[in-house]
Amino acid sequence: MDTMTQNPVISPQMADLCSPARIPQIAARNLCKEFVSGGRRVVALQDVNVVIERGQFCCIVGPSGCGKTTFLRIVSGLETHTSGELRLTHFNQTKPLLSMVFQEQSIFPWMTVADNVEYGLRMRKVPKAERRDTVRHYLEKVGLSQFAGSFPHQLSGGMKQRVSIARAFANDPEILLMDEPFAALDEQNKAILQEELLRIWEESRKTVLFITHSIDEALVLSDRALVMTARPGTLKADIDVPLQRPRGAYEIRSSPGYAELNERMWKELREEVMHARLTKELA
Amino acid sequence: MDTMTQNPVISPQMADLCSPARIPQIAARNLCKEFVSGGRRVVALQDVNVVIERGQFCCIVGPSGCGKTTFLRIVSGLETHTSGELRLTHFNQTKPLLSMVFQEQSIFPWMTVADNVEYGLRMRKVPKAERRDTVRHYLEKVGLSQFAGSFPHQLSGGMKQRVSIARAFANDPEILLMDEPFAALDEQNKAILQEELLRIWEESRKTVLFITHSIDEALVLSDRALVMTARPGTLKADIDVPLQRPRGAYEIRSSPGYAELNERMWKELREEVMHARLTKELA
Amino acid sequence: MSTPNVLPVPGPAPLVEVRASSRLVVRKVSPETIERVVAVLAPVLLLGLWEALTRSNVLDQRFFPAPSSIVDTFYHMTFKMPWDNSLAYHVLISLSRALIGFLLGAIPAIAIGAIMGLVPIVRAAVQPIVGALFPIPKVAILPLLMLVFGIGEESKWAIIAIGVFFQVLIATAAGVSNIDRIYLDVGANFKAGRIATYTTIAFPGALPMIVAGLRLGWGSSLLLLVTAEMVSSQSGVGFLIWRAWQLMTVEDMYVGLVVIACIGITSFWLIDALESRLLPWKRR
Amino acid sequence: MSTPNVLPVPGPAPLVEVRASSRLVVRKVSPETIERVVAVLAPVLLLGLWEALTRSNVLDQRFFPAPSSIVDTFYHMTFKMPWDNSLAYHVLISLSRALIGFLLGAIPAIAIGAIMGLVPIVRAAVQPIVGALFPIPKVAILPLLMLVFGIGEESKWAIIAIGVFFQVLIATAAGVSNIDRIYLDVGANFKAGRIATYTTIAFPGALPMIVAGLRLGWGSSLLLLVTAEMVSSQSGVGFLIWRAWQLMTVEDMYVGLVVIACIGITSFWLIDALESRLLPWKRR
Amino acid sequence: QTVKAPNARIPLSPPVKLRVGIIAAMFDAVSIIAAEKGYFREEGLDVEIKAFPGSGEAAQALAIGALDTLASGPNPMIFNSRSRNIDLTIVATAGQHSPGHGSISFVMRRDHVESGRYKTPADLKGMKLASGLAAPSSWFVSQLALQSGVTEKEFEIIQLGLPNVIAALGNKSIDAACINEPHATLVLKRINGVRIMSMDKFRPNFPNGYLIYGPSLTKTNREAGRRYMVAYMRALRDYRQAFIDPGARGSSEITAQLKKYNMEMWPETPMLDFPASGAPSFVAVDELIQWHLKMGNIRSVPDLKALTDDSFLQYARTQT
Ligand SMILES: Nc1ncnc2c1ncn2[C@@H]1O[C@H](COP(=O)(O)OP(=O)(O)OP(=O)(O)O)[C@@H](O)[C@H]1O
Ligand SMILES: Nc1ncnc2c1ncn2[C@@H]1O[C@H](COP(=O)(O)OP(=O)(O)OP(=O)(O)O)[C@@H](O)[C@H]1O
Ligand SMILES: [Mg+2]
Ligand SMILES: [Mg+2]
Repeated sequence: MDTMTQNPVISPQMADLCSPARIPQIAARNLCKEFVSGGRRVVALQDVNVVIERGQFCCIVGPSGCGKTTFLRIVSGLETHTSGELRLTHFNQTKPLLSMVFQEQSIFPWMTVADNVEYGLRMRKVPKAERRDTVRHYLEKVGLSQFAGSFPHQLSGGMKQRVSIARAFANDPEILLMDEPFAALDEQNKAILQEELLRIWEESRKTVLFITHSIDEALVLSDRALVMTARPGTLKADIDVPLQRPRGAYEIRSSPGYAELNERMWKELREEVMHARLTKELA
Repeated sequence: MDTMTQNPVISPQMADLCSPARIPQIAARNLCKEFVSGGRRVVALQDVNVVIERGQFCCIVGPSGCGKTTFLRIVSGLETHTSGELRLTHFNQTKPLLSMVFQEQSIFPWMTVADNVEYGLRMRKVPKAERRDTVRHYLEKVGLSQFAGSFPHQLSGGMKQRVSIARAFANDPEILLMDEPFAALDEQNKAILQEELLRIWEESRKTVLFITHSIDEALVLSDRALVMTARPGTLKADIDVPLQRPRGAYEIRSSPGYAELNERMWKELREEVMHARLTKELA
Repeated sequence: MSTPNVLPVPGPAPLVEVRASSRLVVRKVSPETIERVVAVLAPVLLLGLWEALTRSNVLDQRFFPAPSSIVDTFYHMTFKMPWDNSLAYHVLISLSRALIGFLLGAIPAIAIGAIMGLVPIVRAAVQPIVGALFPIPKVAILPLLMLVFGIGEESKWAIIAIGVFFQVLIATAAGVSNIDRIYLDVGANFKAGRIATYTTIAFPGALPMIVAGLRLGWGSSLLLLVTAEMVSSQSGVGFLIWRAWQLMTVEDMYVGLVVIACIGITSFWLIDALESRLLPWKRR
Repeated sequence: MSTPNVLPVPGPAPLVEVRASSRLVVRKVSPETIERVVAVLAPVLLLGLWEALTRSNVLDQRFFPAPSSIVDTFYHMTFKMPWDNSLAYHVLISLSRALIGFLLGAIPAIAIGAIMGLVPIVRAAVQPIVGALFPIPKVAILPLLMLVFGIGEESKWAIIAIGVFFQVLIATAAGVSNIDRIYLDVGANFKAGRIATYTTIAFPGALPMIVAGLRLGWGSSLLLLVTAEMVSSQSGVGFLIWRAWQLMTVEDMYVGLVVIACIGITSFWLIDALESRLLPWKRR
Repeated sequence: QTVKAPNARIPLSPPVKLRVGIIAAMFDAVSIIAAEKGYFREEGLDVEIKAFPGSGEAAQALAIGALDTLASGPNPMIFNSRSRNIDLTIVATAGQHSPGHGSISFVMRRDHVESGRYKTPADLKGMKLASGLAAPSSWFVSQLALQSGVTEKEFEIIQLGLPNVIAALGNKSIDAACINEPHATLVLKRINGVRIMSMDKFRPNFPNGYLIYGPSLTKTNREAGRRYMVAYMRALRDYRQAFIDPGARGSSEITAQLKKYNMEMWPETPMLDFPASGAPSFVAVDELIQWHLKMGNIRSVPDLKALTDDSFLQYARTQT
């Protein structure tokens, strides 16, 4: 982990963000990420500035390839940014700081479903009995109790994704990073898990960063939606979602303000994708 | 390939389906698939009966883990069914019979994007110049011209999926099998590729089997939507989608009949997922 | 009712493909059974070939005795000798030597190999040293081994262990560095410590390659028995082969070779079985 | 402006983590450069250790001469000898033998290994034969090799090729059978023929493992030089080592060993370079 | 000389542990007999016999002190040892090629003799023949050829390892071989070869081997060295009685004892001679050394005097 707890190079602006009044959970300033590989340079993120408060549910939307995954990987420490500043705050140190639901297939093929879900707890040396209960609970939530002893190659695509979600939930972190977690799920499973996610979030004051391509989903779930521009990705719009809670996927569409928000996000996104396409064709 | 061109064991019903008047592209009768692995038996498909005509655009929806992927894999010959009958017809033998867009990450990591897209053409020994043009065309369609020389590990999740789609399109088969191809794409890219898919379909009279979790998508694209039951999967409903063409994702929602179809599919699906959950919890 | 599969329609005749179900394909025996039979048959055929070659005098009987002609010697060596000179005794001695040497070589190799696979800088440091030491012939370091381990069992184990070590090391390092990065990312994300990363990701993820390394290592440890038992030994199959070679008692030598070959076959079977036990998660 | 990183708030003090950017971490040299330096340093350190051990008389100078003390011999053997007895000549001869033997062993091994990895029945047939033949000591099959290949260069190539063959075979088979099934499915879906499946999927997919096999194979082929050149040869590094060993001219022997080790190190570096060339698609 | 009865001697107490290396060559016979008949035990020596695959390995073991003594042929490594600060000492004979007891033979394939391909050593030109690397046998055959005007460059000496020689002659990979007993006789038997000449005809009384002590016997514990020699000489007498002296006695017992150590003899095997005095022979060794020098196998002429120590032998003569 490339983290430091003491770092002299903190800009005044950054320090400002950390004023006692409101310590943000995640603060990024001029965050840039450039990939250099095989002689090609791809600027994935360009000057991302964002402050995410503790307990916020934040959705990230943006065209394919704009750097959403990259941003999450930098936050999680799996990737280092090339310039700019990034500061995370760990409020409750009895809990792990963050867990990620990866976009790719990421459950260990050599572990059973139950062992996969248990992984984070095992790493934290949670007592065995507690682990077993937690695993059972989350397997039930994602509807895979029957498959606890199965190996990943015996599961369908959506089932694998659900294992990955259960693994992150079971770890009970302060920050949940979720990269298109429900993309491979049918509407019903998706609704069930969205509900579960909201319940967990409300109960335990988690900060959630949630990547999705569905505007509906973003509006159902989040307090705040970040729209990213096409590559090089930066924040284009930071949209407040002040819809009342609790929300349901069906009711929300008819709630006041929904149509407007939906419209606005569509607009922002459409511009971006069209722009992305255009520059590509011209290049 | 476990295919036979001569097989004496054809039931009268099956022969009937093959009457000269209408030779179906795909005909399945009492198709069953049972997985046995590690002592567990999972019945993935139970008595699937379906006849798909040439040129039909057929969507398959169903709860996660119900056997959609398994059905496509059996049709493509990658898996053998355990009982029942399955018959495919290859009408135009100058084209390949079928290509599949896999649900999993399936592009070769050791080939560049362009080489991946070219793969089917290379296997068919299409002349080099033609190959190059086709590849360029489809890369442009999926918006990856800039990344022709990149390797898959340099791409985002959605970009990889687009390579996979381009690879199947470029092969220009008679039957396109698409397993949640657009799940990882943003709305705009999805719309662009849906359009492209429809254009290709209309131009070249392809038969398309398309798995999706989005009822919207099913209604935008298909002539016919097959709703599958929870595991063991079988056909629950076979819904005609007689909406006028050409369709657009935005206009269709307001077209006559849409709301009703949407409602009906929701109902069918909801029952299934609820049923699936229930039996699981009871088991 | 007979139905033509290809029906007349305008245009090029469509080709009807009937996908066979696995139940339709008449299979009296499962593919696993066939594989098992083939696995037993193959060495038998090899033996048959050898018999045929010697019988037909393509191979000179004086130097390459036919398998059938060593049966007598085999019987004699097994049953007509006092226990401490019987074939069974020598086999046991050799097996224990091979096994101890194998373990002494393989265990550190797996540990170091995995670290090499995980940490590029370690790999950069160890790789050239492996390159330098691997091709050093055992015979050249014999004085060193004798100096360090004396001329008893320990130096024999050492000879075998060194040979095994490099094999397993290289295979393990390759296997570990070939693990999909996403799994290591997951480990990092869940704050898996060094040991945990090792035991829960690197080791199981590289296991297919490690097994291949063990296969190579075990083969080498059998191979090295002769080298090891050449030096100051009065027992073991390697000694039998060596002695027979020196005395030109060809039949005795071939008994030794056949025994080594049988051990090789059996242990490869066992490793196969072990592999499918250890890797229940592999799609086959 | 000095800002405390941890600020007073009620409850347990939150811990502020600042993620360092890769530009913030002051790196004068890239990790690749460090690795390269380490790769060169490691063998030098090994040499230093050896020098120290002999200097301090932990190792007996008479049998383990210090590296510095063989420099003379090295110089003498390189420059003071007629060409056909000079070190360079012997090295060239040996390299060509090792290379030819290596290729003769590795090429069929990759081909057969891939088929084994792809087709279970072939694997079932070949595996026990490999198990039987791999542990047969080279010395025991020497008469057979002489019969088939005479006692010229061919039998030397054969000795090396046989050793290399099994190493590469086992590694390749494991690598191929370990390829993610989805890629073979894609191949089947696009009707890739046997050869195409082989060249576009099995081979590139197993390449990391094949390279590991080649590494092992090349190491073995250097290792087997001594065995091969023991037999009827008046040239080559293996012969030099063997002769020096027999004559107990320890310095000569160590010159030979150091040469072999240097070849080993250099070729492992080259294989590393080759690997990163061949595998541009590997995430590192 | 006064001969004391051996049982009148008092064994060393506590017994001294010694390790003797053998390579199962004929020159190891005497040490083996002494061990088998318990002569060492009677001297208070606890001798352990360690088998080695060849002189190289055994000599290395002696040099690093893993062994205390062994028998070895007159090899360059002995001549080289002193200049390398390795303390080896020739203390007694380990056989010599006395007339009628040539233990190295030059053997030719019968088909070459019968077809007339080989008549005199001049016909060696262009032949491939097997011999040990830098062994006296190579010197033997080189000199033989040289006498007929054939130089080393005009034929090829190939080192195969003794057992392979038989196979190589059998499948006609090589034409001739110059090898030690008992392999030479084995070749004659197995492949029906022709013995052209044996070492005793070429250089009578040329040494076949020496008994060599390491520093543990010449420096650390000379008494043990003397005791070893006493037992060695007793065994040597037994050997001579069985194989050399007229009216062979006890040969079957000794043959059986040797067989335990993988030394097989046939009635027609020419038996190696161990001179009754036990004195090492240096006949023609200077010639051999010159050849080695020429071949680059040794770098300087060794001081044979300094290499030899006959005090052990002298002691033994007074005791037996
Ligand atoms: N390892 C890498 N090497 C080079 N370029 C990379 C690498 N990883 C990502 N990129 C590039 O960075 C850009 C952003 O990738 P990222 O995965 O963050 O996109 P994304 O927003 O998650 O897209 P998607 O919605 O398709 O998953 C892409 O253009 C991609 O090509
Ligand atoms: N190789 C296998 N071994 C055992 N069971 C399997 C295997 N492949 C699939 N299954 C089981 O078959 C059922 C159907 O799987 P399938 O992949 O067809 O589902 P799906 O409809 O595609 O689901 P999703 O929408 O989640 O992708 C699942 O319950 C799964 O557990
Ligand atoms: Mg992404
Ligand atoms: Mg699926």
